[in-house]
Amino acid sequence: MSSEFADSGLMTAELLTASAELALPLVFFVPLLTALLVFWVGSTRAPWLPPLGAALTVAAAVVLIFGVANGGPQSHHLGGWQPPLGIELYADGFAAVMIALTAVVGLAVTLYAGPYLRGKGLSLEHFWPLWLIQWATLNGIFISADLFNLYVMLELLTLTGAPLAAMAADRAALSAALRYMLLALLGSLAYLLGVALLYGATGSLHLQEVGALLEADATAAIAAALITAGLFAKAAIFPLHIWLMPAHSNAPAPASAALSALVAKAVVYLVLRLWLWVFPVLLTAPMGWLIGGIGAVAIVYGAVQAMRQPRLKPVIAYSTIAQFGYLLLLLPLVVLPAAALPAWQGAAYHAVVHGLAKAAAFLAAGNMIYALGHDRLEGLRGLTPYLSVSMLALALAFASLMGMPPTGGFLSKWLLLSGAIAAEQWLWAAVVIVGGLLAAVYAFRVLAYVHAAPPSGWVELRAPRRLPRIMEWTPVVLALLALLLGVSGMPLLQLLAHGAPEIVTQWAE
Amino acid sequence: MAGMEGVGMERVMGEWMATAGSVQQSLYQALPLITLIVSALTAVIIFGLRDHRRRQRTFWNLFGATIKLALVAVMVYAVVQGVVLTVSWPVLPGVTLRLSADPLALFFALLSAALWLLTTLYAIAYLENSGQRARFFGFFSLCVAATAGIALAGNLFTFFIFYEALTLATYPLVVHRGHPAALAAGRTYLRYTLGGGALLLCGVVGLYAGVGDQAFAPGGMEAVAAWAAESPRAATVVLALLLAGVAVKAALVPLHGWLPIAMVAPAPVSALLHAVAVVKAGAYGVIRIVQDVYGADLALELGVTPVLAAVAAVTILYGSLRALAQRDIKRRLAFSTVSQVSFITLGVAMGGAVGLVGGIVHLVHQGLMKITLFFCAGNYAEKLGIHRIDQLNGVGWRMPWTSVAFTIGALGMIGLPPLAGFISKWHLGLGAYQQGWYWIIGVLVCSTLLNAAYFLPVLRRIWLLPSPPGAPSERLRLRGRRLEAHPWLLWPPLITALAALFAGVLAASPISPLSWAERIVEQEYVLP
Amino acid sequence: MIRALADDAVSGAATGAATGAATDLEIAALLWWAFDGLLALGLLGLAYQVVAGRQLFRSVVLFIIYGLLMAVAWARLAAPDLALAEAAIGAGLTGALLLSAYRNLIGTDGEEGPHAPITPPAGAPPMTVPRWAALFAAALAGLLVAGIGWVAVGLQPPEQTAGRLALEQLAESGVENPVTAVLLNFRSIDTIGEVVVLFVAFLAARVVAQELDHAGPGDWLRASQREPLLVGPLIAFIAPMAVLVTGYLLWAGGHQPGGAFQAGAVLAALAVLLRLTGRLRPRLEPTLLERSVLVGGVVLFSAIGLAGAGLAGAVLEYPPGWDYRLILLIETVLTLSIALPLALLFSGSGGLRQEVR
Amino acid sequence: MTLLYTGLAVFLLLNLLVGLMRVYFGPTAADRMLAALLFGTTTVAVLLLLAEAMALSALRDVALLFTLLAAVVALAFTRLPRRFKGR
Amino acid sequence: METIDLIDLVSIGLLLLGALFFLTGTVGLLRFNNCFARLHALTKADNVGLGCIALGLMLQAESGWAVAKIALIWALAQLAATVSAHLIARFSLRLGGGVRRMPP
Repeated sequence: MSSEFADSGLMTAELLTASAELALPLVFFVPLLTALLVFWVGSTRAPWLPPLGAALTVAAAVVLIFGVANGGPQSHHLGGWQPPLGIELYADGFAAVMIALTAVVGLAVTLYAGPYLRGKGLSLEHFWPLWLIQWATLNGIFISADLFNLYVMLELLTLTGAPLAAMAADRAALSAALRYMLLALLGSLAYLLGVALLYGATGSLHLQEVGALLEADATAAIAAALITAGLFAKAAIFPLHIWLMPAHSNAPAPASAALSALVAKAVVYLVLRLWLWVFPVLLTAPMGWLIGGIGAVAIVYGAVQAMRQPRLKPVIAYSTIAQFGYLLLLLPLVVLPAAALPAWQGAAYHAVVHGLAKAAAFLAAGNMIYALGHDRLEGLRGLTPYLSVSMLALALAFASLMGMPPTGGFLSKWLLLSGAIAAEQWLWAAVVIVGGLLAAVYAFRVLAYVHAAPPSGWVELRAPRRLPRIMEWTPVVLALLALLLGVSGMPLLQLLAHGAPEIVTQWAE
Repeated sequence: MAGMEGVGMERVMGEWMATAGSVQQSLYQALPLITLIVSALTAVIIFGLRDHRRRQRTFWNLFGATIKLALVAVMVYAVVQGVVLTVSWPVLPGVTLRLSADPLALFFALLSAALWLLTTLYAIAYLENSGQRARFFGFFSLCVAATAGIALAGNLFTFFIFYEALTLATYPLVVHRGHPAALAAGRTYLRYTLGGGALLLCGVVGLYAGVGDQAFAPGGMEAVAAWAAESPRAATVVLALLLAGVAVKAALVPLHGWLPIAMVAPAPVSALLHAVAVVKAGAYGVIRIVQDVYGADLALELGVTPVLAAVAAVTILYGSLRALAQRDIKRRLAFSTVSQVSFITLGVAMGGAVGLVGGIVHLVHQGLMKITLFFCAGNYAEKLGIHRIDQLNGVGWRMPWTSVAFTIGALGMIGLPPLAGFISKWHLGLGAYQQGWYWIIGVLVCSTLLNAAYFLPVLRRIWLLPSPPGAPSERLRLRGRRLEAHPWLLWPPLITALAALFAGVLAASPISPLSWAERIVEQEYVLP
Repeated sequence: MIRALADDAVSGAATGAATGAATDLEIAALLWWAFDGLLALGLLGLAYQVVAGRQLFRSVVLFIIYGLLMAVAWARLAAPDLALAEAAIGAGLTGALLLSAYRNLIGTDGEEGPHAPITPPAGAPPMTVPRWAALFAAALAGLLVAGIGWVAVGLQPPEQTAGRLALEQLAESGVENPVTAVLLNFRSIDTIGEVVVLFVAFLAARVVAQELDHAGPGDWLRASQREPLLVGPLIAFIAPMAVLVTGYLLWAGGHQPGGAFQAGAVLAALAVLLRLTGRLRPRLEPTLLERSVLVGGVVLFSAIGLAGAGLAGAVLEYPPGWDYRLILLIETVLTLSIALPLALLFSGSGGLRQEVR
Repeated sequence: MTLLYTGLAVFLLLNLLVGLMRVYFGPTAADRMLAALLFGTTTVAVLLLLAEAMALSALRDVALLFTLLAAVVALAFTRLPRRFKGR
Repeated sequence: METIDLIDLVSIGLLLLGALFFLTGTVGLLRFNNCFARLHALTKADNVGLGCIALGLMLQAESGWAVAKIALIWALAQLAATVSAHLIARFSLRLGGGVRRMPP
């Protein structure tokens, strides 16, 4: 009987692997169609529909991830047309890891958003379709292997992100969202221009083909510059970060969580994917240093700004700017034989852990806003008994952001650092270390307010509002997952190893 | 089908039995991990309890502490049988998390488990009426879990993980009171420990880049020796980084600044910080790095241990001198810790079996004595509101049991035979003689004189000077009321004081810390 | 000079083959060069004035004209599909939208006429950029443009391009217009994405309009008391024409330039016309029918696409022999799904209803 | 004939560009709109000529769309508020 | 085009005439001194201009279908121009402007 179990288990595994190819388009279409259905039915009439759609999306994502884990990279030629003509959907380990992150954070946001928005008196009618389409778009970005299709997805990402950021119903949120949209559209245009050049040079839009055909000439350089700059604007990488703080900190908490943990992250993912798969011919040491230098400045700048914010959500938003800097450190390191593999693993790991921790932090901040009606740090004094669970989540999330063991953030820091030290890149090692310490400064500044006693003569004017249970525990679960990733990184890294870029694997022996 | 199912069932049962056996076996093997999980789980349960659930919290606290002590006892039994329980699993490619219950680990783990139980008793009574107790006891448990992790760490990576986790878990305890002084102390604490953590991280990563994932090996890792032969400069730098990293928590001059400031924390926290957790983690780290990673010979060859010994000597004298100048009881005790903990470092740094025995045994001795002193200081503050030394006049007659415990602790610190402190210093001196580092004997003599100079006046005030007229206690005594602290506050210091006494008096008995330390050194560092 | 050239050309044409073929070609090339140069100069100048002009209304008008010239430019680039889209969007939607936005701007700010200079709203920080920053940005942009131009001129066309493949495999796509083949067969997921973009834009406008309460009771587009004399007959003629043209473009898309996007834009322009003349009125919430139309195109397209996984072997693949019919069906529904959000975006409303007159 | 079409297209385009001065100098909003309408017609003519000259009959559809939708802008323009009467 | 027949000649004449009307319209637009005068010059001129050009092209068109389309375009343009001119004139009149110059 046990062998029968084993057989059926084996069959299930085979079935899952076989269906993975079909799951590839489904991770895009399921949330999209759910979004349209929710709009059609009306969210008040079917409040169960969005969670159901989220669950189905997660199921498709699980099938896909399982398929990648067992059968290697998955690919689906849409319409049956071969790549240069048609569009290929392609999921390797990197994509699968990001899809897994999106599934987890997406589920959390879906569960959290209902009570939060209802409690704040905001309408869910437009939130659900926008959010579910955004989820579809995120998955689309992770699996699309076509440069122009990626442009369409980027547009969708911006257009869903801006209204989500504007949903807080005040003028600040609106103007922030508008600023976000304008800059992001400008970024899209630059990206499109670069893609046009690439098409002109290679006659193809397929990622791998373009990467194979591209030569290190002026066309490729200008295209890479345009695309990178455009994506940097969309991802709020340092000099083009100005939109992020107001947009992310004025949005409703679940939207902030999605924007910081997933949306901007997806764009950085694209930067890395393009540089590692399409532009490796251009990735010389000085180029890596340039981009890595931008990342290093972002790490310091974001942290310094985060130290000076009087409110909680801006702290977390600036932390995002700093944390993205780590992802860029991959590019100077990946060209070095000794550092390529750990840096690659570290950057991908960081993307995942940061997503979990950042979502947890924003949702915890949302709990604070929900309970207290504001997110001023001063106002946290003496109020933590009411928010102890949320503040625990916040503390755990911050621990992960600053790379303290035993959280997942530490492992990503370890990987990056060991890569830098193995390749004797002392500057990048110093950046990682200093970045962690700076993160500790702003994190513990917040935690000090959490622990501070109430000011003398403090009288409770209004009892904080009671949090719904699901809102209270969602950030904790996310933060604990970030913690769990600190116990062992092996499953994630094994998944990541499927279809690693050649620039990384070429040094393997 | 039915028949086949029957056969299948039998097979399943058989397999299940086998599995159960192997599960039992692997559970036994996993004891180090389970020990950690017990402490962490206790913390989680306590976090989940609301603040006013006092009885439940007390139950879980004591339950967790007792279970842990029992588990450690089982592991001690195992190690006496000659079995070293080890758990390990890969965390990253080429990096494992490894918990190993070797004799030295259990020596420290047993100390922390036993003192945790006592400190918990003490803390429950001490913090009876303060706020945020759920948070306090939660982090208290986490803190001890991290200490146990440090003790049981089987390689440098694991050690680092728990070393940093300890920082995280201790911060909320330091700032527990939440007033500006506490927050400032918390900032200072973080500045030092996070900085030290960064140095240590650099060192650990450097070592992993050099030699890869290696378990602690008594007498030093072979791979490290090979690496050091190949690139001595890198090996020296890494060793210096590692030692500088742990030196922060071990409060070696000039990295000791956080320790006196952290005194704003509640007394049980101070007791924990000074006797079991943070400071000891640093000292324990010095032992592990010098003995189990590099090996004393290699460290000496690289020229690092003489420097370390010098720093430790300076710290011993400096701490004592500073202690002399303090008016506040807890601050004087804090500087005394700075001085005393460096004996461990000194013992390790000088190399040689006897000195090492002195260092290792001082890990326990200092813990017992210092925790006694802090418990007593807490009792004075709690019962009589005494914080400064000049308020101590005649206290001995008002709180006799507390004062007896304090006296034993203080005399032990001075190194009066036959108390625990004497045993440590004797071995240290002997070790120095053996190694030919005679200047250390001078340092020991100086330090003893200084110890006497800052502890004896306190004892004189407690027992010999008359209490100030009109002290509240006088009136209470006239009415025939008890003056002593609450039993839960009184028994822990008494027990630890007795333990310190017996550790010295019965040093020759086979279950004394000294014998154990000797056994560790013989088995692990001398014979192989 | 150009007049002279034109006269030359005319006389050359008039005298037939008197001048040699080579001269003819040379003159033609010169003429095209002149046309393209004028067009480019005009576009550049217009663009500059639109952005840098100090009068808002003038910028609006110039932008409308810019749309006209863009259509001509697309025509010159032999991209009639884009020219069609530009015509429908530029003439029907953008102009009306800008004028309405202009109306709203001066409506909220009060006492400003059509010559009002562009001023930031009260309380906003002044939007001035330091001169050096502006110069730096300009120099950078100029460098970029020069670089792109240099690179683009020197670009060697690759031997095989996706575009060439699309032409080669046109026969297998079910339609004869390569653009439609790309949009609805080769790269149909892009099309789904773009239609979703429209839908999302509608949602975004709803979020913003709802929060600012712009679509409230103060409906400025209410039909005036006395409608100008000729508007009625104009609508009566144009409305059926527009529907006819929509159908024509839709049908034409299969074999010549046209298709769902252009048809949808024309339909939307018609709705804008009706909205401007008060024949359609805004409604706060979309009806079930409107919701169905809004999502219908994508749902149908996706459903057929997903069914393709079972019926044809891959998602978004059409069952053999059914491709033309399915493409036409999808395009028809898409036309509605494209037109409605555009019309609703213009109205800034959740729905539309017919005005009973 | 093609040369004639092209030449006429150039001529009409030139007309249009020169006429832009009226848009630039105004002075009233109505003047600007008038010019824009004229340009609409000119563009239609240009497109018709291009359709012949480039042998792209689809450009006639573009011209058709322009004429069909020419009234939309004019209508939107006259829906401007009456408030600036007298200014 | 080996030989030039009558149709071509007529067509050329019509096209040139149309161009002339366009020129007139532009000159009128630029030179006349108030809004109504400009309107007057322009609407007539450009419609006749477009008419001439359309007619000229119709003569050259390859099919009846094309002829019909051009005719339709012309008709639509007539209608739109009429209504637009009317609307703008009305607007301008109501504004009281046109004759009196508005400050720029």
